[in-house]
Amino acid sequence: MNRPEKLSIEKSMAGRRGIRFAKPSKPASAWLPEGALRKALPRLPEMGEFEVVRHYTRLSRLNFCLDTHLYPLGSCTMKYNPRANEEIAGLDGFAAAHPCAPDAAVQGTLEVLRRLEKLLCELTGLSAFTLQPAAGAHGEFTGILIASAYHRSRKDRKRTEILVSDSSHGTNPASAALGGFSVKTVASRPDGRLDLEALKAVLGPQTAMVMLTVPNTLGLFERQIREIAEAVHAAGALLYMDGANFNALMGLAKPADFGVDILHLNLHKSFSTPHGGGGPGSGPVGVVAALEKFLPVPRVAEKNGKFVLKTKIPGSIGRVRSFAGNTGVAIRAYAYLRGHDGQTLRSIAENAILNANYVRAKLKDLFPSAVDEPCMHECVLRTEPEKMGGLKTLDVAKRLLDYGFYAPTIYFPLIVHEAIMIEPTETETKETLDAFVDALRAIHAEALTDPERVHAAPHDLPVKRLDELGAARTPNVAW
Amino acid sequence: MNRPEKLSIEKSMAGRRGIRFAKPSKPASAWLPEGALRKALPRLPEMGEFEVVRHYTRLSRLNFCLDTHLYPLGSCTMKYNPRANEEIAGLDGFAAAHPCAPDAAVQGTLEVLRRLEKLLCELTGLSAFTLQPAAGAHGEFTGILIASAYHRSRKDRKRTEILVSDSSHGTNPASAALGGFSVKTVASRPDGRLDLEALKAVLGPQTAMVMLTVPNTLGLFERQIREIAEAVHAAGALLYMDGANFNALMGLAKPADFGVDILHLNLHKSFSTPHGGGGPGSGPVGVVAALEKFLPVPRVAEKNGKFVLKTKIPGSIGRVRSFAGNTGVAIRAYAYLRGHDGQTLRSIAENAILNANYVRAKLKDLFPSAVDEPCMHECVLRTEPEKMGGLKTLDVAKRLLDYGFYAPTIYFPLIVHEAIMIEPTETETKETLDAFVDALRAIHAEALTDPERVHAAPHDLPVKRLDELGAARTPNVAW
Amino acid sequence: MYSPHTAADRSEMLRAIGIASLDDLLAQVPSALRAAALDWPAALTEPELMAHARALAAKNKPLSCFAGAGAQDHYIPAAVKALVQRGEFLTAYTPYQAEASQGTLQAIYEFQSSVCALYGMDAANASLYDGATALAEAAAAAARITGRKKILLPESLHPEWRAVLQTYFGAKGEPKLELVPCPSGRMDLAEVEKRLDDTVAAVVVATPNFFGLLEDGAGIAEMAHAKGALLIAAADPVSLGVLEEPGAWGADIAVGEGQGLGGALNYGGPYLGLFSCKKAHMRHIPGRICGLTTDADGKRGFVLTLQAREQHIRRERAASNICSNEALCALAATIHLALLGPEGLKEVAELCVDKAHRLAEAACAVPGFRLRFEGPFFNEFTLECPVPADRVQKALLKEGILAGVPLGRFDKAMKNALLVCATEQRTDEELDRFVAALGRVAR
Amino acid sequence: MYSPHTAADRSEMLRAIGIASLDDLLAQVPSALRAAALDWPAALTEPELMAHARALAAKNKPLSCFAGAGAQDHYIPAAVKALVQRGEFLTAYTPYQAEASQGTLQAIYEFQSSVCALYGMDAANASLYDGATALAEAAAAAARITGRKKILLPESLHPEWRAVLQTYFGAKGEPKLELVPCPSGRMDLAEVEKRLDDTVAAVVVATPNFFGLLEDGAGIAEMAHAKGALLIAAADPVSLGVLEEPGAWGADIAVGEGQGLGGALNYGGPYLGLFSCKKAHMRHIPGRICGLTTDADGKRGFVLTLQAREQHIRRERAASNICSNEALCALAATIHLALLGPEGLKEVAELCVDKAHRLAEAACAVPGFRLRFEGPFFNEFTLECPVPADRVQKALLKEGILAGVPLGRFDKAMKNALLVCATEQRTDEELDRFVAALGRVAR
Ligand SMILES: Cc1ncc(COP(=O)(O)O)c(C=O)c1O
Ligand SMILES: Cc1ncc(COP(=O)(O)O)c(C=O)c1O
Repeated sequence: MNRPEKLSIEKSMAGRRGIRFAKPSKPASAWLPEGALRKALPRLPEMGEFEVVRHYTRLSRLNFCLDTHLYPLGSCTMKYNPRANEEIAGLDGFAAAHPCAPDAAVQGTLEVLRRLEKLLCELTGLSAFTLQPAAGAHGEFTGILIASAYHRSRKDRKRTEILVSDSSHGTNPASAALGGFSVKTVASRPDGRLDLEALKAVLGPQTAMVMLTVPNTLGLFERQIREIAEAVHAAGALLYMDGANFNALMGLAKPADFGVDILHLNLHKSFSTPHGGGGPGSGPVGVVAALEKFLPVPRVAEKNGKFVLKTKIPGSIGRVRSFAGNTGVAIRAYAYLRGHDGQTLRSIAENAILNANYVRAKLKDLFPSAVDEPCMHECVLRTEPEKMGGLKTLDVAKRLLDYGFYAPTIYFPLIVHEAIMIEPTETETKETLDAFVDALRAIHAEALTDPERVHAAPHDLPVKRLDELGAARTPNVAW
Repeated sequence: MNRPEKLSIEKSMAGRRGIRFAKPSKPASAWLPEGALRKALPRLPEMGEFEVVRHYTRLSRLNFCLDTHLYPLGSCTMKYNPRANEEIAGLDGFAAAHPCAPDAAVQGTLEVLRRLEKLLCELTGLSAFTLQPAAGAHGEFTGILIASAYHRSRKDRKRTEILVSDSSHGTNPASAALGGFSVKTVASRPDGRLDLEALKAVLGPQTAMVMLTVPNTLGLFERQIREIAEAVHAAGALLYMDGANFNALMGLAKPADFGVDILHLNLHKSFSTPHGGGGPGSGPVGVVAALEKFLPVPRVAEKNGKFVLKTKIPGSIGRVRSFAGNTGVAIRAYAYLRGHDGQTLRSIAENAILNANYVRAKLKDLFPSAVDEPCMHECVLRTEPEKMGGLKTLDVAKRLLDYGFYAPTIYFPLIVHEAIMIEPTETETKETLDAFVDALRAIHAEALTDPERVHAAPHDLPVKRLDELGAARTPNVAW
Repeated sequence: MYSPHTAADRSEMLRAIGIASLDDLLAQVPSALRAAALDWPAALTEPELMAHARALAAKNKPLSCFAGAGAQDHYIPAAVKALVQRGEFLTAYTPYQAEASQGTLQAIYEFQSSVCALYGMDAANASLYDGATALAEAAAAAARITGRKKILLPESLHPEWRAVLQTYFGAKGEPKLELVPCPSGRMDLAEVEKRLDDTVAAVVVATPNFFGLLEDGAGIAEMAHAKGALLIAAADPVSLGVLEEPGAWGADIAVGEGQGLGGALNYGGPYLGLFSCKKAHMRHIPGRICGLTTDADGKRGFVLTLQAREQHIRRERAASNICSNEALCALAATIHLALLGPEGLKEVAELCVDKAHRLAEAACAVPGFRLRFEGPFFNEFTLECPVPADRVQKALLKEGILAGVPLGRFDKAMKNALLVCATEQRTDEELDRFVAALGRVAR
Repeated sequence: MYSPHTAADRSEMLRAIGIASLDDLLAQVPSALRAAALDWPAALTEPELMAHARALAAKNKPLSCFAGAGAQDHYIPAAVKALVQRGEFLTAYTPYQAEASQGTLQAIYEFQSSVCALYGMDAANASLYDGATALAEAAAAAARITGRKKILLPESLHPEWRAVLQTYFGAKGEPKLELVPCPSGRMDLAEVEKRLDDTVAAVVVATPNFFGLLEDGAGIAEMAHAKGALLIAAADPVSLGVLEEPGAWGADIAVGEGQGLGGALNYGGPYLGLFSCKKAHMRHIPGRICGLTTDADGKRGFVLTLQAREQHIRRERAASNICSNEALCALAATIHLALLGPEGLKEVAELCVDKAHRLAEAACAVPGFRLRFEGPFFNEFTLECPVPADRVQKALLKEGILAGVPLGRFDKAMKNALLVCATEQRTDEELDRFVAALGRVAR
């Protein structure tokens, strides 16, 4: 029923029209110099409205998505996206607000932004948040600039290095580098936690910041986080927490209590904004009181019950993007949070942890855990090719698609060989998890009885296994 | 990718909750006598919100629909449903209007209804319309009651018979019977038109009304419609036009000019409201001036630029349903019509006719037309089992599904043996029609080379051919 | 406008057909019958159309809604709205090709099942136009089933529903409708008894009735059955979250207006006719029915079934003339009920009861206002005002409140009566505002 | 709230895990690090939440919008809004498993192609956060490509974009940003020439620029290329419906804010960063790129490609740190452009030009008002007012008009300057109301 589609441009027919607009009183050539004008119209598809609707409806059906399939991507928190939030963010009052409108005209939006900031403070224990960063990596970069500004403000100019864990997400080192820091990687211990002694060995006057993911990308809580924070602070550095995995801590623990100075959250993960095929997201950054003044502009403040957008704040690192941030995403997150009380917020973390451990327990005989102990909101397992007729994680992942499940994150974190990183999230039922476990077990069995079938997977999708190497060798990225 | 789903009740788990509401100050038992209360809660599914969303999203994917597939159902006008209309009908101002609100509070809706009525008058040449009937059949019934009231008003009580064509839609005789009339069927000529002589032979003082579909269900225009009207009127009867096929006449001809006294239109067909899996529809009924007073209540009138809903009109047949009608559908039709001018309205009919004739021409060697001449907006073809290894229309239809096309209407009109009734509508491209023609030709070829495959079709759908007989023999209609 | 054809497409197609111009095709309609150019306003582009529509919609006043009378302002979950807009549901048609329509068909099966569960019945159809026409179909079915020709209709039935039955059967003269007076606002068993003879096909009981009151359904059912008549119940499905289901108190056929299950008020439509019955009457059900079956591999699937009842097969001898129904509204109701589940529906129903009763108490504490009728009610009550109810409505309208439905328009004797409804949607603040406004009217 | 687990589920799962209580799992977080109960408002039910949100949204004033400055009020076709809400697009993630993500991937390929077509470029990525960060990425890429460390930024660039580049590179100190003054509102070729040496990686040209004016892109490109520098163009994609595409006048990298292509104003986000370049620079593109390939059967398909540039492979040596981008906005833009097609985009662009020019003429006919700068403009112009622009804005706000953006907030010397924008959305009536209101301010 779902077959590959032609490209829109291949369906184009000269002269077809989708939407029409009124005619201008005069053509552009009457107002503008000839030389400024385009010589030929852009090569966009010419299609009727119906064709466009049918084209993208059919295209959409070639996707797996959360609404149709379990989507257990580790480190991505593919949890249910309440439809009410879509309706709310789409309300005319919010959607039509111009970012340059004077404060008096956008009190509703400003109030949401301010309230959200306060809720995030309560959740994390931190003093202030910026909602401007557009995604997690953008938040990291913002946090790094804050660290940089902090040290600069103290005239401490030798702190040129940022330490990251070897299990960290690639955005951590990339953001550090973008911020102008050199990056040093600290190894994890066999139990998957950062090695405090190794950290201490590399901490020094050159260390600007240590970036840690909590829970880390092995799905493990950094038990020594307080000791780490102490060591970091003792060295005069700051502690950054990558809070993309905050789903595991919601209502359960406040990063400020860990000694964290700066953290980012991913509103598109823990806070239920739909991932949209890869965005938009929002990566608010929270800081302890001492760092508040460095937060980017603009910021929303409350004055006598009115909300104002402050664009000039002495000490601020400046702007990390235009305007106030991904407000539409912030509105969704606000709506999500207001649907909960403290108790139900905490149950998010609890059930996320329960689900991950359930999957882990049901699979551990065939797919051993990278670290054999209870996990937080996700579990990192390993495929053992030697016990599966040489088949690898990639094969298992592709075969899962045939079984009607999106594949977990694979080959990440990089420190785990043949990693399968499963994050079921709290919104999946036990029945779905059971079916997923059964599928993985069935594939394991199939690997021994019919390895070729697994290796050639997927079989039941619009396309067979795609040639990624070929794509990169001679890139074709536009029609 | 699209597999059958369990029933919602089979996914139910005691204690799960979708949406929650606030708690009442007191339970119902505090306000109501014990005996009035339900002893056990209804057996509805208990599901989380996410499960509900996933369940119905997955279910939806088991459907073909216009947005994904050509849906060439004859007599159904499956044409593109502009998304703007959905947005418009969903505007709070329209959607939240209570039907008992005083006129002053619902001027917007009343204005739309009144304007739509006038546009329909202009399109058909008739004097007045009621928007109350909820579908085509309901409109027919309304028209029949109007005819009945008309004759009664003239004290002409012997008119107990309604004549319908043998090619008419089943709703015509059924509606006539529901209205208390006996039904007599008039045969069509070999050229697919009503036999005027045969009609004259049965017209008489007992005839209340003649019901004719124009174009008829063979997709043919009743060329002698004026002569028919004259004969009908000469006999003291009324002429009813089933205008469900109005797509073919839009802007091209006005039924009032044919001599039609009463007609219904299907807003969910010619006027682009989506069919919704079988409704809601709307079947406005238009009449000539002399019959206006019989129209059902309520009606919208304009007085000094204000709109009023008149609920008491002497002579009216009364109400055919509660409130004003399927207002939401009327709003969509109004929006649709305002997107056109006279010229583009006419092109609807022109292109609908062009498309049907194109398909007919491209298939005529393999699937002969029921009547071998140009058609209007749809063509009725025949499968010739004797030339297709005994395979029948049903087999062709089922096999078409494998080829990625919804099947045309089949075995209708009843007077055509092995009928395939194709209505492409004006909104399909030539490319799509070509692909459809190719599929039918391929199936014809396949019937000779691999009849078993055709006979066992469909193969590529969530289920194989379903047992309809079994379903009717031991009906299971609820869990 | 929405036709994709370019001039090139058109000429290629004409060539394939073998004709020179489109006019050759249009000639099927004799020129004498062709229309001159239409007198039509200029076409609006989509942006213009949207602006025009918004301006029109803005002419409707947003109101705090205390009107019911067969159309209730219930909350529609966002998920319901989102799901029914999926093209696969929205733009499919009646599932004639079952194999390519399993989504719609299974949803209908789930709809039928949910309706049966609510009403305590065994079978239901895929929907009818609205509650009123569902009752008309029930009356017709009862006449067919019993071979009798009289229907007893209570005065406590919605006057528009009564009017619809009158329209449906008045001209034809059968079944004959006989009105049971309800001076106390409810059906009087003695009045029913008086009229119950063996020509009666069915007694109709609406509960909650038009005035909001609960009827003694069980008592009337017993009487009807004793005389070989059927009992047709009309009940608000939302009320069945707390009220005893018609199937349990003896109804043979149960109908209802399903708008409250995920449907907007929409100034009266599209709404949703619910029709259900006991097993014995299954083959008399009007309209589409979906049934469970198996495919060639023995796998479960769904089809339209018992089609021999329908107009496209049986023509003038069909059980009903209905063809298109209210499928998308039925889908919304199905999803709505799946989201609410038994507990959610109960919550809504209890909120309705609670708010309406608190409102009634508070309103009756305003001097001059009282309940017109005694007896238990669900979420509507008839408020007797010290002044004509029209005036109350008008006064409250100025404050942005739709106070209810003045009953004088249905019955002159009721000119001071206002039918007031409170659903779960009305906040306590709104209740207070309503009562305060009544106070100002009274003065 | 959205977890489906019942108590029974939970205990069964705990049993399967082999532990007695959930606390055993939570013990992973040492109790000293556990939070006390949160100080949190009561949970709102969905109906309550919706009412709360509507009340908040209603605190924003609906305005007739003449503000632009990087965020433009263009019409969003209903079909765009409907399609991006399909769960299959909305709730998928970055297409890591290509075979199960062909819908998203092909849409990205079409997006990249459309961006290339608009800008006259060979390659584009799957989107960046917004126009400003796209420009920052372009600057970084130019430095990487040329091995040079200076970027010339014109004063006519959006001040917020300039600020973003300052933030991105200021702390690090490279690439170094050097400002080209634009006293006439446009780039002065001589001023560019003066600063162009062989340490310059790229010259940035925004056209239409922040003041609405068109720059002499070709002239500057020629100068830049002569010195071995790249030309980075920043251009409103909607303007490219009529204006010459950057690729044609010599840009090597072109970026833009794509919000105007199917995105709402949303008080500033989510927006859509467009990034495209000539083929030679393809491997320096930041972020996701979709490429065409074949499957095991030789059938066409799409995958994420050139991933070796990205952070998840190359970590600190990646071309950029970007991971999540603005995919759904990119999809909206893709659908938007498919609907408009070349002719529709041209219509919109011509309407913008026409309305803005007519508005400028009419505004300048109001005594005291004049254009601050000379030169051709697209759909924005800088209106010099007889009083501080803040005051004009305030006065018009009272009449429901968002008059534009007062430029004093960016530059004190511009305190009487108002940046005014007209899109195809503004009706002639609105233009008249705007001008009439200006007249009242002047008096
Ligand atoms: C642990 C972690 N950190 C950072 C990121 C980056 O977030 P984003 O994709 O929103 O930039 C991710 C997202 O994949 C993540 O999982
Ligand atoms: C010719 C004709 N008449 C009447 C009808 C009945 O219309 P509806 O389904 O809206 O009741 C139809 C619909 O199928 C039809 O095609």
